[in-house]
Amino acid sequence: MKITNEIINKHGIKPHEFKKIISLIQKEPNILELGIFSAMWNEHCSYKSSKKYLRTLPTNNKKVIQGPGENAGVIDIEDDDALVFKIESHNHPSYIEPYQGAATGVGGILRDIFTMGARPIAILNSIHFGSHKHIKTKNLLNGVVSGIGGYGNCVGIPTVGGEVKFDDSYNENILVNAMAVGLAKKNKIFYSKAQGINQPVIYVGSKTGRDGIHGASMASAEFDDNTEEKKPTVQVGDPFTEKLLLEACLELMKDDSIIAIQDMGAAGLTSSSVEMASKGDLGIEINLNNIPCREKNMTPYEMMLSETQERMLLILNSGKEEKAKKIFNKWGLDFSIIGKTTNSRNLVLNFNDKEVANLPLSSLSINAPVYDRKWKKNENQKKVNMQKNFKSFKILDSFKKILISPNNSEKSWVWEQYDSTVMADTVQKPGGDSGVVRIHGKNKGIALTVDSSAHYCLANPLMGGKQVVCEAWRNLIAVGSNPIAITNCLNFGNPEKDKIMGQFVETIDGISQACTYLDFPVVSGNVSFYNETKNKAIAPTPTIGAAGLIKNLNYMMTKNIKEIGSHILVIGKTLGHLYQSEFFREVLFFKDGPPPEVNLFNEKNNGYAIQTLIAKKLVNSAHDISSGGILLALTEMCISGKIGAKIKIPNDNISIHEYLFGEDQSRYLVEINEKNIKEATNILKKNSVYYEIIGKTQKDKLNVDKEFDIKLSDLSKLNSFWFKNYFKEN
Amino acid sequence: MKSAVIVFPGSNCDRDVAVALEKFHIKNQMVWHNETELPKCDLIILPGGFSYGDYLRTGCIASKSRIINAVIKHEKNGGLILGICNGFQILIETGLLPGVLLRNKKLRFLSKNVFLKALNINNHFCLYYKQKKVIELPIAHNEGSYFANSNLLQNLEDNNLIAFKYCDQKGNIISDANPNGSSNNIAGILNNKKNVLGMMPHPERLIDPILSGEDGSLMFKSLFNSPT
Amino acid sequence: MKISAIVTLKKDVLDPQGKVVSQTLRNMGYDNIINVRQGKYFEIELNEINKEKAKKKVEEICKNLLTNIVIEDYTINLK
Amino acid sequence: MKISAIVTLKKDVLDPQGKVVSQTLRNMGYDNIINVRQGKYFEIELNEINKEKAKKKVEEICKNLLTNIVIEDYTINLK
Ligand SMILES: Nc1ncnc2c1ncn2[C@@H]1O[C@H](COP(=O)(O)OP(=O)(O)O)[C@@H](O)[C@H]1O
Ligand SMILES: [Mg+2]
Repeated sequence: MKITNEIINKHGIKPHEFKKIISLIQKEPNILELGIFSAMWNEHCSYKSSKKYLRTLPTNNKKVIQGPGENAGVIDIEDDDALVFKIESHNHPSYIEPYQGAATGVGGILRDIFTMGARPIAILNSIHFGSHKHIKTKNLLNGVVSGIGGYGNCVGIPTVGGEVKFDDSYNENILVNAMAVGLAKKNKIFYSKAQGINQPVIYVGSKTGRDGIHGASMASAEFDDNTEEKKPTVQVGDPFTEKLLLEACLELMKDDSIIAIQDMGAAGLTSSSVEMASKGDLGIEINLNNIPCREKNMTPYEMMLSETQERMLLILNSGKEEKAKKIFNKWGLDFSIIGKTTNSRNLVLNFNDKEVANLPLSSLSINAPVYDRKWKKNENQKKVNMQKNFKSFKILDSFKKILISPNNSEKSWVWEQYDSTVMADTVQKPGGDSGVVRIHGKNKGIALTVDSSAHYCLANPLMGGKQVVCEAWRNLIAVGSNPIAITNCLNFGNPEKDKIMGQFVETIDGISQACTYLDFPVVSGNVSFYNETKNKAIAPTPTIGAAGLIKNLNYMMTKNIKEIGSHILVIGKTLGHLYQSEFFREVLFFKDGPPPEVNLFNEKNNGYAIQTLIAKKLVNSAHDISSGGILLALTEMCISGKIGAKIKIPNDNISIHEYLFGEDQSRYLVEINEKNIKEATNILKKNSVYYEIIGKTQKDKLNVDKEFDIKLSDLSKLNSFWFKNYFKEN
Repeated sequence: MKSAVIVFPGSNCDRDVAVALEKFHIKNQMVWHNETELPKCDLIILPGGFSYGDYLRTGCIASKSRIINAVIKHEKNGGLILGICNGFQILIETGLLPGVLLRNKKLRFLSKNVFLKALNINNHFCLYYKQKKVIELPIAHNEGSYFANSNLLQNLEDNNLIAFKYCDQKGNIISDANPNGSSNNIAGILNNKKNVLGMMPHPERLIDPILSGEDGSLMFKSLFNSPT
Repeated sequence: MKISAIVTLKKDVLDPQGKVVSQTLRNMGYDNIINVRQGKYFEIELNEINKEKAKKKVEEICKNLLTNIVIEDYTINLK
Repeated sequence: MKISAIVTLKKDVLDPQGKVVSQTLRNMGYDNIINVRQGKYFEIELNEINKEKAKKKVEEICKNLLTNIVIEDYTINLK
């Protein structure tokens, strides 16, 4: 087959990139080789636009065992335990086939975890959809949620948290980010680096079919009117096989049979074999006749680029083949010795006794292109005077609008479709600030959250980047954990545009600043560019997945109000920032202006104060104040505790709207009972933490001084109305 | 009391139930579905999960496993069998319990805590529920809507073979408290001899006060203390 | 008028359910099973007496709701 | 030889999936939809050239595995 310009173009390779290929390999690539380059050099595998900036993230401290660069990050959680976690996007496939796209997204991230030798113990998801009025939204939402549930539930891993958001900017580019978390022994982590020459290369899992050929390139291409044509590249997930693969791999990992292991994710066999060999600075030789195939007459090109799910590549210590084979066969999985490691530093593929590809591995990995793309600073928005515009709105009416809006509705319609209690270690289910899972057999736990704030990032990517890290940190603090590390999924538009690239650069800067200040390293992550259709990009959406440690679960905190007659305190200063708030969006339909400022000193100081109060058992319940402001946070605490509250605005420096709906950062609401209030406030004062006592808990009703008095059950109904109504389940 | 938990490909509550059995001092062994014989035991547990991915029909393919003949024989000899969630579905497909389990009324998976009432406590599984008016346990299933024709329903009611019904927090058996559309709010049933119990809720997931309760413990305590 | 539609996975698309069913049949002793593929069946009752019109409608329905053409095909039959 | 089998819910068994499909279709503007019932479709490839024998086998398979006779019926078709 002659390699024409059209073919090169179809592989997403630019003319100058093709020239570079020829100079690197000193020959014209054949079609198989071109396909391999296309897979390895696209954005998804090469990170060619993002690499430069990802390097600037803080990725280390003394708890980090493995930072970015492996299948998942690993952190030390004491007593020989290690936590393994990562987040990944499956945006494009989910838009095309919501159920399978989302399901295989979960499957992929689970494999990233168990390849490291960890048993997955929790899943989280962050999903963004277009406006609820957009014709595709209902079907997409339904499909994505049942796909996430369908996969995770079947494998038997609890989903303990997540977020669901709606915004016009995702109308034609939904986001499906899935995070998985696993538990391993500190000294039994498995890596993907090949070692030793002449060691057997093993293929295990499902048979290879023609699924998702060029899926990775699709994930790196902007949608256009011809997307229909690209359609058959979606894969079907088989969670049952995943479960078997999980058990078989963990069984084999009990001894030292495995030298290296890597799942076949994006770009399948190509990226897994290239990455394993390159990391070990070795060569690899594969006989494609030994690949277990599902269809007849599959070509080398198809085998190398297929993205069939539920497959793994292993390098075994030679001599262990029989033992390994027994285990995989017991679980009913394919097992095939497909090649060996060599000292050639080349990828060599043989088929029907002929060499069909031979490429220097360096050309696919270290010599892959890296770009320093042009970028432009974001034009951050200024404040305009809005005072006149909102004062006439009644507080209760406004609040009701917020409560029934899709973004602020209670999300149990979503998370009840996820098994949250399998494994019997879920101590905090979805619905709180973080999900909490117990470390099996011990009295310690891990708090987990995923957060994003695209509105803030769109208005000011630097501030937004900072804010979202802080929000995740706050969610971890609020359940009584000690935040340890994060993973991040950076969802952006087309990086070839300087404006989008600017959003990316500034967001990373913000994330870096916050992570550095909070000693909250980034241990893994994923970048998803080209979330853009017909020139319209999504709002920049960095999703932060974060983990915290609760050393003693008896100190875990929840947000539900515990008793009547205790005090309610706002921790942190309320300045009344309303730009980018839910109040402005849902009530005034006003979307401009800057996001709230983040002061990292206050963030840390307030967070530490909450930790101290919790450690001294002075707090009944705690909740961070995020979108929606004090009133929404308080209502959520009351509804979940089935106990009301009576509050009074403590000062008149700002308007009541600003006080109740302002989205100033670094704040928490805490419930403290009479006998502890003195000690608690002394601690706050001593640590220079600003606080206000705004009222007391009471039976059944929420009462805001002079403004309204309403039954909790009414608020609760409003808050759970939207989803049921949308899906006609009333 | 000795037990055996059968592990099918795709079972995922096998460990959880083994942990519960151990906690309540029941000597347990795990048995792979491909075996043909059971170890000596008084109680067999078919755990929850997704045996064979729940492909085709839930529980159906597991009911064709090699070990099933031994399970049937165990029942014939009067041995105890507990099927939880997917285990209940397997018992139905095996014919050890009557009726069928259909998809949840709202056609979506449901994972949440529910309230239950124990209607028959005179059996090896439920003795300790005597102390509790309303029980709280989690459910997590897609196909838990128990369906039976009116004759069978009548028979179950008349012979006191309904072990659990869904109820509200106060113990009222009302349709609002029925999470999945089960006939007569049925959450679990016994066979005629009352040595087989199938139930959708997961007792093994709530055996510890640090979770959201420990109502599941009572089932394991009942089993531990039942005469063997 | 009653029309049936059968929705199947495209030929090259993995069918996990069919795979398990054929494996199970083999385990049950049906050793001459080569392959099983599973699909969905719909029986649609329409208020429409014109055959051609009814068929057109169902065709439209298949495209708009019952199948995702990314991974599935459909066939239609008058009953 | 390829044989197909269709498994449907018995008439008197409630079919919530079919109900949702017909409701959705009506919401989409297909107002002449009377009813939709959903079932399963199987395409079974057998190593057997005798039609009658193949049909018998599939019949057996339907009874033994593919249908739950409490609530489902099946029909078989040679391809
Ligand atoms: N897609 C989802 N999957 C699981 N849980 C979810 C999902 N969306 C929301 N939740 C849960 O609902 C609760 C509220 O979500 P959110 O308002 O985003 O919380 P926060 O503002 O504290 O980050 C959280 O406990 C969250 O885990
Ligand atoms: Mg929160």
